[in-house]
Amino acid sequence: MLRIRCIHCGPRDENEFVCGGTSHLTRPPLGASDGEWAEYLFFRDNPKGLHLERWRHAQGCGAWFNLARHTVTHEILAVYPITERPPAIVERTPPSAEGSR
Amino acid sequence: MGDLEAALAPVSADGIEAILERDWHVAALRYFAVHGDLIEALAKCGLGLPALGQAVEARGPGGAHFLLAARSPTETWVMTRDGAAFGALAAQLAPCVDGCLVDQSGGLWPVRVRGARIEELLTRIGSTAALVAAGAAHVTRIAELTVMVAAPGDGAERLLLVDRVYAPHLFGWIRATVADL
Amino acid sequence: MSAHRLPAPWGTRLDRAARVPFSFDGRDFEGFAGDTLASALLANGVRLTGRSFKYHRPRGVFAAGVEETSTLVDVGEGAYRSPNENAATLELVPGLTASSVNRWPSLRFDFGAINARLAAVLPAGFYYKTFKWPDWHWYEPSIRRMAGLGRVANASDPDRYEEIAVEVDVLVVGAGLAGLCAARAAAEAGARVRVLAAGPQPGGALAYRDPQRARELAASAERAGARIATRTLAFGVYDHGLVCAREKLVEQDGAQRPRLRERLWKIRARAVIAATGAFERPMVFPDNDRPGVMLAGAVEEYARAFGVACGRRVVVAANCDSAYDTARSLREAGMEVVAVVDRRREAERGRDPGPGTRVIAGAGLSAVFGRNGVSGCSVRQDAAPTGRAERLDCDLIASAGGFAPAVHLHSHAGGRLRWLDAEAMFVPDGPAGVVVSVGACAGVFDATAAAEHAELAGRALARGERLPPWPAPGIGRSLAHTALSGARGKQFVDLQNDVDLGDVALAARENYRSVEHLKRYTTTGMGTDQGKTSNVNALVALGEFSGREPAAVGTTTFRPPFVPVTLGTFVGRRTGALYRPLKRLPAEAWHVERGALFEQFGNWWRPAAYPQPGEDLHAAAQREAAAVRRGAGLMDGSPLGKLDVFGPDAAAFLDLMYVGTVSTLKAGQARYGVVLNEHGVVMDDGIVARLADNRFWVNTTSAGVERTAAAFEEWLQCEYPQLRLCITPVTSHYGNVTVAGPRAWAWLASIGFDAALAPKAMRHMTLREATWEGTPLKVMRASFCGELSYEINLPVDRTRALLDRLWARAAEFEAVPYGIEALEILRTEKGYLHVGTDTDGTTLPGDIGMARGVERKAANFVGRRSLLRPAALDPNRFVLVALDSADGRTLLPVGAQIAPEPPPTRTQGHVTSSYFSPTLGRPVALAMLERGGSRVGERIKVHHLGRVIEAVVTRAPFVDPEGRRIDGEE
Amino acid sequence: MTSGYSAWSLLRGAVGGHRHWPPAWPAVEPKSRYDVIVVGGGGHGLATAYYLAKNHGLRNVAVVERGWIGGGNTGRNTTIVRSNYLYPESARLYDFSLKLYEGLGKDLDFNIMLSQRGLLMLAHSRHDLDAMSRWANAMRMNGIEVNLLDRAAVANLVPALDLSPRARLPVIGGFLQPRGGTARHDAVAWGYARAAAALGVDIIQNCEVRAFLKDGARVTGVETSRGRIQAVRVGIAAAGHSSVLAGLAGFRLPVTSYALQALVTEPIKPALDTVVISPGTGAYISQSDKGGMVIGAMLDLFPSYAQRGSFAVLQAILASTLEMFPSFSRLKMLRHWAGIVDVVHDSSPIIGPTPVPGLYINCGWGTGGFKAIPVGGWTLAHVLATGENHPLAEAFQLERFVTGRLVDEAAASGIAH
Repeated sequence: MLRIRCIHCGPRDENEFVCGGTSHLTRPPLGASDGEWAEYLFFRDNPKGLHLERWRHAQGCGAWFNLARHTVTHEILAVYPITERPPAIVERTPPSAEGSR
Repeated sequence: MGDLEAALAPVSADGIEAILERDWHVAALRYFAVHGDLIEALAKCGLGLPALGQAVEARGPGGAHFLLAARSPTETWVMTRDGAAFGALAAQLAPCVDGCLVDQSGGLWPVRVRGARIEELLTRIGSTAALVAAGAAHVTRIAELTVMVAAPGDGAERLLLVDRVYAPHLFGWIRATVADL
Repeated sequence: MSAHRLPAPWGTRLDRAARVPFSFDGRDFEGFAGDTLASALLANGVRLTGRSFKYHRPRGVFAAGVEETSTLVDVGEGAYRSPNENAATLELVPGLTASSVNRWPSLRFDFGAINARLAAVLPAGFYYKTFKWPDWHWYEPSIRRMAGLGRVANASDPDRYEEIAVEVDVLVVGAGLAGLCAARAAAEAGARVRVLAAGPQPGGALAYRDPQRARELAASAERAGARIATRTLAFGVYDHGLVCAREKLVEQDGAQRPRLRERLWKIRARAVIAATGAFERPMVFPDNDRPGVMLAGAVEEYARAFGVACGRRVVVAANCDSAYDTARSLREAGMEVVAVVDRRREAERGRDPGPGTRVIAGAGLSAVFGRNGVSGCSVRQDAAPTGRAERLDCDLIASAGGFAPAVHLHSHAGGRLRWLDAEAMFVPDGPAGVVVSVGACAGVFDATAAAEHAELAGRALARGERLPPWPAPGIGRSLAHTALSGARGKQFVDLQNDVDLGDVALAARENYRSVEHLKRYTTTGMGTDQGKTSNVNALVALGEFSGREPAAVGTTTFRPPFVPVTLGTFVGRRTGALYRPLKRLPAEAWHVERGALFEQFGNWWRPAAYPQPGEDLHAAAQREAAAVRRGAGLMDGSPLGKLDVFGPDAAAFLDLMYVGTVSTLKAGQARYGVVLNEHGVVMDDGIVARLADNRFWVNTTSAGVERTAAAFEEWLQCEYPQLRLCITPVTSHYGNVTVAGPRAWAWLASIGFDAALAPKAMRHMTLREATWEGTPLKVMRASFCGELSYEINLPVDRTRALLDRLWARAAEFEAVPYGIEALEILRTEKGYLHVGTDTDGTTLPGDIGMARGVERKAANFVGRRSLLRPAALDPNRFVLVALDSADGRTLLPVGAQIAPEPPPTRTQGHVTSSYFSPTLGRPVALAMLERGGSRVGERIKVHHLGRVIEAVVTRAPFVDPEGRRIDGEE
Repeated sequence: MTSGYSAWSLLRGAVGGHRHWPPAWPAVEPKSRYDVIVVGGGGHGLATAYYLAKNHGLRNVAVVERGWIGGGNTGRNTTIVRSNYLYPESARLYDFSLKLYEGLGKDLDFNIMLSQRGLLMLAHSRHDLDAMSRWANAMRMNGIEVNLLDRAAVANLVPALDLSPRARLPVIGGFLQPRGGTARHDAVAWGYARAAAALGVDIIQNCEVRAFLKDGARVTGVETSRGRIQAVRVGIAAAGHSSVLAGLAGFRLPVTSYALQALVTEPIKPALDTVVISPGTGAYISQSDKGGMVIGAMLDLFPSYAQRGSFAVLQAILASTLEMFPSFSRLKMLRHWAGIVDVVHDSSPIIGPTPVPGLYINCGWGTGGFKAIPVGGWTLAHVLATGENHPLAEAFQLERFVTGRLVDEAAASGIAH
């Protein structure tokens, strides 16, 4: 069970949160092609390594925020506001394809 | 299904007590810009927004006792037992445009918990996030529900704020846990 | 093996004054307080305690801890029966009733033992090679009856379980020498330290080797501030420093009464020190599974801790230096050590065995004599492989094959392992996340080195400093492979699942050479002991048979739990009514008084109907529905989802959430709206009313309110953070009493409702704020039944008062309370849909006639783009239609499929709602039907479980199509 | 089959101490070139190789597996086989798979212990019963046998269930697919491996694909931890790692990988004779032939490749299981693990070509891959051998995510009311 530092409330157990999937997606306009709409709705990098994702503190302050988390080790590298880009340190960490046990 | 009133009856054993207090007026203060007209109207009533994670006691209209607890960056819960003062506050805030008061009385129920074994109870029905210092208020998962636990004033007691429809469930967890404490 | 009790001071854990009666397989015995069931059985000379899983070979007590493979018992009766309890860790309590498992009719005469005779045709994986003809189903039932050990309880568990959460700086798992040293040092350095001792007292092996020092060490750790919890076993390390442990509160005594039985500890630790010791590795020799073959350390523990000599004449089968310490202890306990048969040559010994014991070096056991107990063994030396084996008379064989560090917690935390060739063991390769290993589980066996390293580690972790270097094991050489070449007979690797060297050789031969394949193909390591004493011997043997070093073979994955843990302990209080919250109506008592029949609807406990004497649910619903059409009725609508949406951008935001346009509503106006997800699927529906320029009243379904409020919040915070509004759920603040029927207004007027709310003064689909007897109301004219209908939202604590006042005047208007069932009849008569019943996860707004005018709308509302995809524009989509039964009598079953030909064929739709209409005197139904819009009047076939019913596609509403009844009686 | 498996062969083996048994699949070094390479040595990959050889005569085939065959989801699932699907396209696909399972023991000459003990879905409310009536009737339209059961019928089928009306989620009925049940997961992998090897397929373990060899846009082989291997066509059957391989080939999938937990209790005497699934609580359970209760869960709903599960989800699974079976409370959990499942929005697979010429894929099975191993192999083999999609796979192509023609089983069974 993860321990996530909510951006407002501090460290809380994972069962207080809901994951909203990959973050930093841009919603295409109405005129977008079916292919562009499919990319937005369905197609994902699904990295085995660093993942920038959205979380909601459902059983807490209710706020959405972003997390940079490694999908194999579950290590959380950064927590940052929903409206912001990932902090610099995260950009430099390449998503590693480390073997999983 | 057991009788609803029986489900909500007070729980008491040596060192721990939990009582539902139905006579509170409760409202949610909602706001966008923190220094909008809502904050000024509040100030006129002698009240101010607590910082995130905090619960403050204050004297509102007519000197009535108020408790304000931060729920989220855009929401604070305000409570008083004085109906007239509550009405006065609501009237004062009615014209505001940068935020509003949403009456939640009867829908959001405070449960007072007192006694030496408060923390033994809270860490059995919630996580360590349920342990709050004097003057603090956390919204966290207790009895699998979303509950605010506040330690107003000197922090000797706790108030658990829970949605009315889930109160029987919360009391169910408290009753079962206290029986084995 | 004639085990017997030793006099004091042997038995450091015993309270010889407290005699404890217990029974095993129906025979009564007596032990002392402090005994385990295993030690008490041994003290009473009971040798035969179990039967092995596959061959049903006779087994006795083998170990003294969690690694016990052979003595599993069912404890307690009926609802209190706990299967497969490990006798070696089960504390003896008065009235304990235990029964052996996996044998029929008894331990001594077990028909299952026939498998031992057929062993030759039952190698590992034999069941993959046969039982195919004629069919596995022929053989499965008898094989299932043979399998399994104990039996499950026959009724729900009366005992209770709870969980507790705690945060510590340093958690020390294991309260032996290393654990206590680390804990004291960490506490002295100012950390909040908690120590977990699995057994009833701290000290581990120190507690019976040097009780005085163990007590002092524990006391000094506590004085420094460390808190020691006993009978609390850490069984798993999870993400981010979460360690879960199980505390045993009561043992299984005879008093079958409900109690708090176990407690789950959820511990968040900044740092974890694993001090969990090591398991002794058994030697591999023919028939090394006989009752009377035991781990050497266990024999010493039974003597020192429990005051039980497991035999009179013992042969120690050794492969490590510590075997000589054990031999000395057994001699002190008055047992005759016939010989130490050391597998290693003299040169390989770490130190001199000392006087008094006959040592046969470079030798191994070639046979064991005796079936239900050891009567002797034969020894052969490597130097004379074909020479005559020497027979030794003994009643006990102590197996000392070296050690396997308990690296479980280190591995749970993702740690890597490293093979030490000299000591023939895997040890942690550096720390693992938050877990640092000390003492024997880190491969540090020398007491002084272990104590010092533990102390340094404890201090470093408390202060967040660099960890001390890992000292050498200090335990001398052990051979990896101990079996004598050419020895014949079954040489067991996994005692519980009966896996021997022949099986490992077979696996290697058939190329099941991954250690994971070995485990699954032979089932070694898959018993209740999870391979604690078999894993290393199995992987070493696999290496021998496949030409690889143990390091290359590697280990299988260590997974929680470290020991089997009761399911109830994971679940805690989440049982019975507390399994899942059930939402209760504010004025539930009023409905109980009216004789309501309650059911669960979307986690709400609500009246389905109000049956009068002689009525069942359906008869009551028919009466209630007719009464609403004829006169009036009231329904408790409090579960209706209610959101307060406030702010200058509220209107613009709701235009982005709803399919229809909301911003054109004027204050007081209300409009039915549908909410989609981004895939265009109908997720929720309800009425939106405008209270003011910057405030809206939003109703959703009772089941969907939390999901819809969360969806709105997600769009606001993540996509439209610049918009200035807030969404506040107020479902529980407002009670809702819906009064419907032609005489609804007359009824309301009779209890003093303001004339401004009369149908003439207040149009349908509008909302007025009014007061009634000083109570502020939000009254909306909205109708889910097609009659004149008022939805009265009022402060929740006034709900009961309104219901009472209405009920006092009900008779005058032939008014009744009506439940969900009647509501479903009424809304189906009108052809109104119910999201989640008529629609599913594929229904688009166009399928339910809710997409008209979408093109003219400006806002790119949620899901809109998905409505332009080919699948959404497909003319053959299933759309909502109304159905009449062709014969006007037969009810069309819900879920029945529509198709011209009988199955198997492609379905063209299904019935979603279907009721007998009391108003029309015939059935009415709704259905999803392919191209339904263009098939009105068509006759169709409806198939239900083989029956075919004719139906006709018609138009809804069935009742009052022109909607003339909406304003009630003149 | 050089040495068939039978009771007689076991007797013959007993005489010689079982020394004569050949490797089930020989250990081989990878050749430099094959006609087809299948990436992923789980059930789907091994079945693909077997059907390439058996159905299409293609024997110059290699299966390359990163770890040990059957070590991914094939070795981590709850071994349930069923075809109780609502949409015709899904029902045909899964029932074809169940029919293959019914003959698989003999076809592979390997006892996969297919136990058609019946699969029972529980209803806890009248709304559930309505949804199950639709589900059962849809199955009959697809020609799949199913019976609706009332409470009494459920009670005598599963006596250990809590049928008291006071239960928090009372059981009021359900439906049974008699042909549903379980199969021994390891045996399915080893059976396919042995049969494929016997037809000439090379099964190469500890061989991780690091990159795809390309000639222009076309894939011409793989770069692995054991060297380069060329091939005319390459098929991916890597479940939770599908996106990793797609990434190496330069395209994206509509897939997210989640941990799916399962656990087993200690072995006890028979106490549960059918597979029981409760959509209302999200728990499903069956008893293995060795006697352990095998309990499965819903997903840990955050992306993960960690093959271990969240403790909070584990507690929720067991609370649901004990809500149905309160007498199992005193059973003890023996072991708990997680697989990495490739979840697609409509919980339906993707079997066919990828945007990269020469590269084909079988993925998207999410939580339901084990029951589909035979048909997954059959249909991927078909497109790898012929370049054309098998009719059964026609509805399950990547372009459905662009047209919106999803085959959404979970959605069709109704949003929780």
